[in-house]
Amino acid sequence: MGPLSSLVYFPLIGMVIVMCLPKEAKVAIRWTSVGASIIPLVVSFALTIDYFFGHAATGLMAYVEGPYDWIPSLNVQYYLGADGISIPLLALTGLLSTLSLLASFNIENRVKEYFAFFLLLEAGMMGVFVALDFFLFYIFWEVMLVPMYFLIGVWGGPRKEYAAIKFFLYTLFGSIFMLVAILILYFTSTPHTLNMMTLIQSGSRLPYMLQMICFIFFFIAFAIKVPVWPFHTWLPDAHVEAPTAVSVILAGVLLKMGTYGMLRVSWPMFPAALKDMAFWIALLGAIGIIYGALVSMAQKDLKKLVAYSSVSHMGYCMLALGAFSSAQAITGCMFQMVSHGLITGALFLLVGVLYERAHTREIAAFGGLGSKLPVYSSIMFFFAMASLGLPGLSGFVSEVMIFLGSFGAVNQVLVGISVLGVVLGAAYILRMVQRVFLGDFDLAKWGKLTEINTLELVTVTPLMVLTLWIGVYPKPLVDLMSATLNKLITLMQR
Amino acid sequence: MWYFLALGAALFALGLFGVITRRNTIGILMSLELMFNAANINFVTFNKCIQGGSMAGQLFAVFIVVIAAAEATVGLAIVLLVYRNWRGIGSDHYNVMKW
Amino acid sequence: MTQTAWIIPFLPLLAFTMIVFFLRWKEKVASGFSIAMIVIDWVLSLIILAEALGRHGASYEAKILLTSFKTFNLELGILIDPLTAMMLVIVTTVGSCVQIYSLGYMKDDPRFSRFYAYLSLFLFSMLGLVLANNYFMIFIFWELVGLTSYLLISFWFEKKTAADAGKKAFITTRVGDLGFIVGLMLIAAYCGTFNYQGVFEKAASGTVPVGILTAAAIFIFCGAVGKSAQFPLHVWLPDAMEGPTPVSALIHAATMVAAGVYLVARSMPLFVTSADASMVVASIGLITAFIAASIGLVQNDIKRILAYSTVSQLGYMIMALGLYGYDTANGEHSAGYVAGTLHLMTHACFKGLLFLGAGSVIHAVHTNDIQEMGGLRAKQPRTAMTFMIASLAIAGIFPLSGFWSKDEIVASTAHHPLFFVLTLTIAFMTAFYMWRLCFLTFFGQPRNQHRYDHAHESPGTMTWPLVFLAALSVCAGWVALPWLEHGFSSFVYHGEPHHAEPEYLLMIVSTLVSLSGIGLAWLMYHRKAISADQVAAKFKPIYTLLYNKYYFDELYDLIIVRPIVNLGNKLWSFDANVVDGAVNGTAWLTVVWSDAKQWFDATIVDGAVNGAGWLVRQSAAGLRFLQSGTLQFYALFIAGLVAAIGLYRYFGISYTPTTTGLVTIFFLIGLIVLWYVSRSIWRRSTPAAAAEVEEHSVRVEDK
Amino acid sequence: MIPVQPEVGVAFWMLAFVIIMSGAMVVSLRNIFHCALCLIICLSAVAGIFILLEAEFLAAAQVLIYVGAVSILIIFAVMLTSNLAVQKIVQTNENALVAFVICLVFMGGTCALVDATHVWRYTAEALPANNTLEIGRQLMTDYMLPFEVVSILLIAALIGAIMLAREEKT
Repeated sequence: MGPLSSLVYFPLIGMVIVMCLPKEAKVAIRWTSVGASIIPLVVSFALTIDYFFGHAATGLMAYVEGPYDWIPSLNVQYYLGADGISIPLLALTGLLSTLSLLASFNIENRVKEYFAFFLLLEAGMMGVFVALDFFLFYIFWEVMLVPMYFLIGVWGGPRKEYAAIKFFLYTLFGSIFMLVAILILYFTSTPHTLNMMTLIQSGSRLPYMLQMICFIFFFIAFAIKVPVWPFHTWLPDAHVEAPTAVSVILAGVLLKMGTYGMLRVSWPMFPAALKDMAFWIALLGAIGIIYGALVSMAQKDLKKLVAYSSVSHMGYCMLALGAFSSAQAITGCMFQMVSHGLITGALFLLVGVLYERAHTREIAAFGGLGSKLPVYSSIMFFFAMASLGLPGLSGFVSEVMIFLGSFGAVNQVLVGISVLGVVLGAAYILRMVQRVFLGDFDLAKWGKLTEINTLELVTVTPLMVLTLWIGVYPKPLVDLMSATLNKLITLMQR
Repeated sequence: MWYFLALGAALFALGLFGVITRRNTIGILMSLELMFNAANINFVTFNKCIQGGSMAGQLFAVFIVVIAAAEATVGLAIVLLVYRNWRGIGSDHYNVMKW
Repeated sequence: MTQTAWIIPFLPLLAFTMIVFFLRWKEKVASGFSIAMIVIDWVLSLIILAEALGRHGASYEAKILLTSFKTFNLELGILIDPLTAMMLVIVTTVGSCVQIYSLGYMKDDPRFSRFYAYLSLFLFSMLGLVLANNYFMIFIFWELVGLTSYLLISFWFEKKTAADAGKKAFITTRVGDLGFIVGLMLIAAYCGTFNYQGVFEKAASGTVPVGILTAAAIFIFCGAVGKSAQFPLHVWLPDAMEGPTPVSALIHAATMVAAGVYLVARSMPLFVTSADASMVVASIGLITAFIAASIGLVQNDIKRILAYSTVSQLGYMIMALGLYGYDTANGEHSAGYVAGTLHLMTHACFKGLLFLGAGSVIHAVHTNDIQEMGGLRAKQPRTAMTFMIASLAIAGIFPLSGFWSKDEIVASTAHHPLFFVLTLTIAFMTAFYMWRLCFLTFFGQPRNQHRYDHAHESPGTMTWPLVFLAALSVCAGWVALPWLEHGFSSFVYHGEPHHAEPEYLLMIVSTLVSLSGIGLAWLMYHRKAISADQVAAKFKPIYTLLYNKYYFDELYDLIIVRPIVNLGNKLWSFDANVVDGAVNGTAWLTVVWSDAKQWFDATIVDGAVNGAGWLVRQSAAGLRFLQSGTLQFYALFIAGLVAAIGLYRYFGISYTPTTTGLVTIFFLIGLIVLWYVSRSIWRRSTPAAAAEVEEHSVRVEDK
Repeated sequence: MIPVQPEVGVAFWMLAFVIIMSGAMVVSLRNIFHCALCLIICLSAVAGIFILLEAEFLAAAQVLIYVGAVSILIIFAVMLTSNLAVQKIVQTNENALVAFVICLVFMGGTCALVDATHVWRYTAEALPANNTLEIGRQLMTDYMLPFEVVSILLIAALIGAIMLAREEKT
């Protein structure tokens, strides 16, 4: 079993073990799952380091497993590989999974099922980032839906069923388009193949109309996942209803799969269609940025605010993807994916911490927490600043890269308008900070609030360190990805 | 040889009749033993008369005896269990598998 | 020392880190450490200044690569030229004074250590900003400065006004930064580098279209407008006075707001390529200076007066720089650059002093309202003395520092009549409102006896920095004495060395203007020869307008803040109703559609299926009795079949259609017979079971 | 070729009579205990038939296993379910008539089948005199595997029986 397979299978093994444990053994279940997710975490970080020193200069696919024949009659293969764009996301997935599992220790209801589903989810996420065969890719893509559905639907908030169904159906709706596109590709290729690498090479030879159709189909599937405006409405519902750890995964990893899919699949595969659609994609991105920020400003629920800020932040990614010809913009997009994963993940964790103590997320219900919970407030402030793009933290690096890069590559007015998002971002974040942490403290109401505990500190500290590191010294991450991205950009500009 | 085979057939028919008709489960088991024995008679007869040199017939009979013993053991254990659970071993007591 | 100048920003950063992580609970150690760091910085800055003087204007640059793209490098680096050296000294000087001063001022604050941590973080950002060698880096520190400013303004965050002011400051400056980012994007797109030298060379080379350069310069100036509180983004600065007074002195008088001026001065090579951009800069500066000065005439909050004064003086500097750019672009000679930078330096000294003095007063009387003060000269001699020195300086009285810089500014407007007149008017207003403040605070009778009685001179930690700054306020301008051969002008001058000629006429005019302003204030507020109330009543509309700060806040609230918040709310309901409504509508349609299908299914399709099922069930109703569950019945059945087959074979019936049919019929008949037999057996053997059979049949039909 | 034919003499007819009669009693007697006794008789007689057929080892095994073990087991079972042992109910059920006909047909059919078959490949050789030895030899060589399988089966049956019949711990 190669390292990439191990990323997928260790969580699965963990899941099996968890399922075999008696359901009363909550402690054992929790630590087993954490153990099962630490292995992929370690492996993914080791791979990151190894890739950085061994392969980053070439940017080629590394750790390739296969292609082994799997279903020979359909020419389906077992084919895994990772390059500069999947490696950071694998590491992010590994990290966030472990942290989320740690953050799930307060789950008391149906512990066994919860952790089993969580590990299955992790396996699916890892799988999506390493699959190089469309069949595998699609399977992993769908595999994630099921545990997600249950995680939201069983352990969620008051409207969990609605949110879960909405999430499930919406995403499934997108996947159908993807399936159709995959089938089109399969039947138009000679010999019929589902190998992504081959199809990327041959995709540009398809007739223009077919390219366009496939591109749009893929785009719908991925855009729903990102989510791109106007496909975003499942996101706030799912986020608000999902338990904290699931929100973290949802924001931290699942959203990235949409943009990852675009970068990995549809962008390099259909250059002709991409060229014609670039403006519209950037436009959707710009709308997302402004729209998400404005709507965030109107939110009364902390989690919903963070959720809509995700819409805004993923809008930056889309803007950058619209400016595909600029290496800087695409690098910024990758940065934004990673940093949004870290920052928003942390914000959800922190909101969860507060919710657990106060049992409400109403912004208006709080005030002046800064004096009662100095450590918590400082950490929250840190991530709030990261979220609004403060220099020295990762959000700034990605935003600047995206703006600088896309300015020369798409409509400049569009980029200029998008920059407004920076101010609006500051506005809604500061508004939130002010209402929750500054001002008068209601001693009678919140006198019993307790400070963030050690476990929770442990979960957010790695995110703080990484956010700061990427913000202060982004060069390693750029070096890790740049060769791969340059190859992809060459493909996109065919 | 014919007579021996006929004896086996008769004994088998008796056993079959018993299996079909006995109300008592132990009785059914006993009838089964009869059928086994009928088969054994046939085997041994063939062993004597047909294509000699091999002891296959008798060996099969040995195995059948062993299997019959095993079957009787398990069967009787089941009977006891049934008896304990239903307080009776009439074979039409446990028609739970109908329809 | 110049080679290791990068260490300067890191000393305050070290202080910040140490305080946050280790010294949080040791207030004395924390403040001591922080002060030690900034004083070391101050010494280093002086050394660097000396070295820069020794190099006669040559600059030093060092950089490391941060990250690189195909076309583009992002780098970190330091650039030390005279401007930088001067700024370093200003920042560290005022920084040291403020930190020492805060020992007394913040003495009993529960978050004392945190205050020093923030101050250190601010100084780190500010020094980084000053030392930066490229636009990207300056932008980074620019934002960090904004953050720390936010933190410090909201330092007393329990106060809603303070929290609001912090937010307002951050967001307003961010609006300016928006332009800055666009400017950066233009620079990146057209110059391909962020390095100052690179950009300036590119701009000077003429390969970049002038329109683009104009746009880039104006957009960068937007950043300065935000940070330096220029019109129309000046509204945050007066509100920022909600922060602790040392913060006001450090950030909102001497350093951070000067960053905008610094940025314009730093980018001067860009502005000189575009007369239009420079004119915009100059006009904005003039408008700001005028508006702020006129508002300052009627305010009653001591810190707000100083804040408007700051805005006004910053407008002066910006205007001078803009005029320099304009004149130079038109090939004319101008003193604006020297004027702007010199005023930056002198203003930092006396405005820092004014704020600290105001802080000392506030510390004593616990109010900001000058109408409640009066006669404090007796209680606070040292404070009053230094405050008046600063007031004289800002009014531009010979030979204090303000005189020299203001004189240069007036000189730089010489070619522009409108600017000249308004500048003098502003100088008059400045002198008036500053001395109005002085007279109301320190002279006359106490207007609030209770507060007066409790007033006292501030402790030494607070007054000694005042004295130090007062000395600077007197002397700082002398570096630019026009009779010096190699004075300030030739040191800082952008481009070739320059020697300013003394212009005695201008000096006399500007001094007279200032003196008349002071005189008017004396008449109105000391001698009471002219009643201030009567004047106010006479010019009621103007007074109201000025008193309400031209209604800028209300205007912005009306045309920007509220529409945006409303738009947010509207979009949210749009999101929930229309976008999400579309999604849910689709789901609803699907449900309706599936309901229709369900009806069709249930009545027609399922009807057919059920019909078939009904037939089968009816025919099977009897046959199911064959499944009696009794083992023996099965055995019988099997045996019977075997026997039947045996008979069948025995009689050797051959397969013909007829026989097959016959046999089938026999088979069926046999089955039916069996059925009746078994059924009757059932009935007979177990009456209960028979009842059950009936019941079961009924149940099946019910379904 | 003179095919080997077992001797059908008085012994055979006596044994056959005993077998048929006792077999009939096994399936028809009302007292299950008596049935068990008849079964012993029947099985002993079958052992006699084996001797006639020169299968001495098998006869011995028949006596030991069937008569000695299985029958005793059955009697034990009868005793353990003892309330039935003394009952005098009709031991056959409603199928009896049909079953009788069918069994007759079955027997007749089988006999007819045997009679009508002319393809037996008769042997001319007599069984070896010491055929018990031969059984032993073949059991340990050619039939090793079935032998082992059967042993395992026996053990399994043994354990299974114990498991099944064990008293539930309450």
